[in-house]
Amino acid sequence: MQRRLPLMLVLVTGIFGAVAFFVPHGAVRSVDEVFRNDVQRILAAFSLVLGVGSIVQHHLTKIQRKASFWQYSWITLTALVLTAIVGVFGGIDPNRPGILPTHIGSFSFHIQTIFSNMMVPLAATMFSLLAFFMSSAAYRAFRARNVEATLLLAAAFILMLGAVPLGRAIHAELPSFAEWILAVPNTASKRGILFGVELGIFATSLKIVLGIERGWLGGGGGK
Amino acid sequence: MTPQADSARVSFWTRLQAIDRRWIYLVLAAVVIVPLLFPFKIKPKATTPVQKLFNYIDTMPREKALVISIDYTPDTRAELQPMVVALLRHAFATRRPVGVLAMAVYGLGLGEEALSQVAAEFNAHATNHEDSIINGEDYVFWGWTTPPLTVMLGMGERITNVFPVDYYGARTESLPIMRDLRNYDDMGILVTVAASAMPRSWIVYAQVQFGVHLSCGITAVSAADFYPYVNSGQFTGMLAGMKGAAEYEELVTAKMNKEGLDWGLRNRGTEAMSSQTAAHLAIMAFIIIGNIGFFATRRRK
Amino acid sequence: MHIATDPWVWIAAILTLAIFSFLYRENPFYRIAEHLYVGIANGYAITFYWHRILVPSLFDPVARSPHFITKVWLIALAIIGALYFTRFIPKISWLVRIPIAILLGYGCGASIPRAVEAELLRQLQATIITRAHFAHWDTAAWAIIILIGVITTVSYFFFSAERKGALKPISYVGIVFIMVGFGASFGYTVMARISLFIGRLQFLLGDWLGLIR
Amino acid sequence: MAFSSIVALLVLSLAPPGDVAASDVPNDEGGKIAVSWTRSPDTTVTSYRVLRQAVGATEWETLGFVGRLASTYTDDAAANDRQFQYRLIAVSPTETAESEPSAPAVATAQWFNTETLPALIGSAILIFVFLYFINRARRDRNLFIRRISGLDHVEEALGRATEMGRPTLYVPGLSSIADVATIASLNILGEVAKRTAKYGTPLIVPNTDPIVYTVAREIVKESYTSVGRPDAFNQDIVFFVTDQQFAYAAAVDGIMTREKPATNFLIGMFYAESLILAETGAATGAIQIAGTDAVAQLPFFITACDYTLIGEELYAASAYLSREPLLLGATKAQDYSKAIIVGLILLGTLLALIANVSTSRFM
Repeated sequence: MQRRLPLMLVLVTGIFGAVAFFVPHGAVRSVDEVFRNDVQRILAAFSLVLGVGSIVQHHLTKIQRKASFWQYSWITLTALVLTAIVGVFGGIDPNRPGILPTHIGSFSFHIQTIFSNMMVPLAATMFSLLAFFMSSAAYRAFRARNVEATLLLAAAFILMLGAVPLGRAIHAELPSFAEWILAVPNTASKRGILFGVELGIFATSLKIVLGIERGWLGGGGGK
Repeated sequence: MTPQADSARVSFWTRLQAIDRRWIYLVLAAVVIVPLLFPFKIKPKATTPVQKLFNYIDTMPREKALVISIDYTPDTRAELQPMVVALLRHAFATRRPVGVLAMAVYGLGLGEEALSQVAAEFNAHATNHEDSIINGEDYVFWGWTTPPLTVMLGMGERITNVFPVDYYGARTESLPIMRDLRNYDDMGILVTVAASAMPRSWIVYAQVQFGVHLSCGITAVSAADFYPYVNSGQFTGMLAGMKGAAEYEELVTAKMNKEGLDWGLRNRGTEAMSSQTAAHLAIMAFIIIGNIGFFATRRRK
Repeated sequence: MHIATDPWVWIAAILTLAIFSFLYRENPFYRIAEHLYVGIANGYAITFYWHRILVPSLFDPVARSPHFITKVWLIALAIIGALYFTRFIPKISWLVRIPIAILLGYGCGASIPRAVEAELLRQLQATIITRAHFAHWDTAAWAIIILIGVITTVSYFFFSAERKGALKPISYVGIVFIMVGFGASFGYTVMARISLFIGRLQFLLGDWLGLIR
Repeated sequence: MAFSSIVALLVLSLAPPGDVAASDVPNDEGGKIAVSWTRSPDTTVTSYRVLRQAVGATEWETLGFVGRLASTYTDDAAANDRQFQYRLIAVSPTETAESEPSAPAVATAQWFNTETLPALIGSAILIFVFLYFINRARRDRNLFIRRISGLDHVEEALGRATEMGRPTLYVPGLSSIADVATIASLNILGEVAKRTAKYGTPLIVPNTDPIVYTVAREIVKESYTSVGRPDAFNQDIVFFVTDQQFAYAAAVDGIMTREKPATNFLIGMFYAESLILAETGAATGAIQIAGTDAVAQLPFFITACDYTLIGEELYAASAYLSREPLLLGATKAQDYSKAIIVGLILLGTLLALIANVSTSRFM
């Protein structure tokens, strides 16, 4: 039962999802619309429980077991609870305030302010570290060590030169040659890879619907 | 080459290669900061995909809406936000209805930032109700919902079913703009601005079944992977990375100046081009020096 | 040089520097900022799942809908949705598979025919050379190069035959195309990473320290 | 111009639009009827008025107006399964001209959208190919897959570590057990562990995912016993480090610089931290073999490592080693599907060039 019901559900909804593409008839189309706008949306809304739940569980166990850096888990939990309270009770639209006032005097802590001044800098800076890792890897690791790497670096140089005015200075045609590399050989190789990737996605989706691939059951923790 | 000179040369290169990576970080930081403080003007020349998108939007029938889907998160804001701002300016300058939605929940705050910034820019110069930009009449911010499948297939039938309430909480049926913006048929083009594979889903779910015209603004990291879709015509042009944003800004600023809307607005993408150029040269220099060192020492081993 | 006065800009600047401090070495400031980020991101998500899905698509319709059948239908769906909570209750945690199965099944099923059309048929069709390509020399030449590139790239990833005979040169041409493609991605990736760093400096030097316009 | 035709022009006023036809709009859920006509030859016409009459009703109702250049109109408010007739009135500044009514038409809903036929055929073929090969793989484990050249490089790199008597580092990627790349990496780890057991070279396997960690430990223990060296296996070969991305990268960097492994394997799903790992490995002079399907990281691995398994090569290597029916069947099925695609491209080009068939369905 623990396995047969989910696998049967996956099969039924899978076949319905595919059939809905082929049949324009009102009967199927209206069921599909209700399924998408009600069933999918409400279940997806609750799926957040999985994401937030596993993060809270992870940090709680870390605190319980005093694992390394457990003190920092308190920061994640309090930040999560405070932001949720400010957001849920403070409301989203400034001129439709919720129960909780979102400013003390001129200092506002509205959800949009928290987003723009805390989440944006944290997320954007985390990602901009890559520029540094890139530059040191460029210096110490990117070598034309074999034919493939040499070809790759040559094409990369043409692209990078084409993107800067120096490229035009070296040769008037360099920027358009860089554009050509992107538009023709790159399109060909990426399209070839795309066929492989798409067949991989097709295989995975098919195996899940037909119950051949059962790894996702593991997510449920059951047998 | 005497043995001592040979070994001296090798030890110089090995020492040069083994320097602490934090020195390289400092060099990169300097190379980017200096041009920011003393920028040298760079006029990015529009590449074909950028020009193609600009021409398409410019010649779209007036009543067809430009729809922007914010599919990125703050991680890649620096590259993609200038694109959204330029697209909004282009649409408002040519009096086109605009619809904005977000497929990533963290895209909401970014959509709100871009819309309020550009609306304020236009309203600062507006003289009467006619040229000012009003939420609900000239643009609508539908906000976000999930899963993506519900949005992409639902917007082909009726947008108000997918977004009963807009970002600000108003009921979408009550908004005047929604009267002639019912589904994909009322859209001139939908531009998905994204850092990940969301544009692929727009093609697979929205375009295949409803034939909506699509284009995409994408981070330079994934730009090369989307060229097959530009080549096959599934995307009408494309904006790639901050360079694409700067090029589109250039075209929009030129268009606005021609229409007498020369307000000297800041173009974040273009401002970054001088630092971008300097940093490119630095990275190329790092690779070249690294490889010289590599080949110099390799012959020795 | 007029430094920002808004306390929030200072908070943003301090958080930015805390993350950059990782470049020197992993340290407590970095760890605080990283854990703060995970907490805020999830709190923000809870807000919008609540205000923009649960309220308008579940609580409002159940409270206001005139038809009793709609109320029963939505409450039934909410109960299935609530099964996600069982993930954290060991004895009955298998129940979470039911909502997962419904979402996963429909998603996979819906993607199969559509992706075949969009990714295989359309791309395949775009590779076919027609007489229209021979309108002028360059469209013809590029179409031929793309056709060769696609076929050799696909052949490189062909594993059912030894790389002997015709497959050897074809695979070699394929790897050349693949490497030029990765070179293009590499060049643009360098561009992307730098732009993100420039964006942060535009904030620090501009909005915070007011050094640039 | 004969006198009579001039008179005809004067007297007969406006020429009405001709051959009005109406038909159901196909591939929809009904409710729509397409009306078409040939425009009136007179240039003074400014617009056309479209009228509709339900068969059996008496009066005509006006649906709408279209410009003088229009020759089609879609009535999207026609109730299903009821007969309607349509008529056009050409309007010019001075007079109007009525056309003949069209034959009755009925709006119906279709059960199959003919435009999706190619997708149906394509999906059916691919489903058949995949099911066929997965079944064959279940019955015959040694379906032919060529030996990936990458595996020979794995062999050489391990030999080097043994010669120099230095450890081998194996990083199974940063993703969960559900990720295809992680499963492929664990299959290759099994093979690597057999050789390190036989040659007695120390093996280091740091992990970021608790489930992957437990699976990896079982695989390595099983490889050591299968080669007859259960004694050489100990608990600290495979260990859990942290689940934080950059903290893990920093920890592995520490291992690379302290233990100085002669060979590094970076196989699985990687994100932005791949740069740090590949760089430190290159700086310590180790031979590095990478393998991932993370397209964004492949360019870096190719330039920073000695050999890289690119995307599907990783899956094929894992199928080749594990002979597991699902992996084997999927690899074979994808091969034959690719052959079909290449065949269709060549056939399509041939047809398009010879029979001048244009494929402008979407171009």
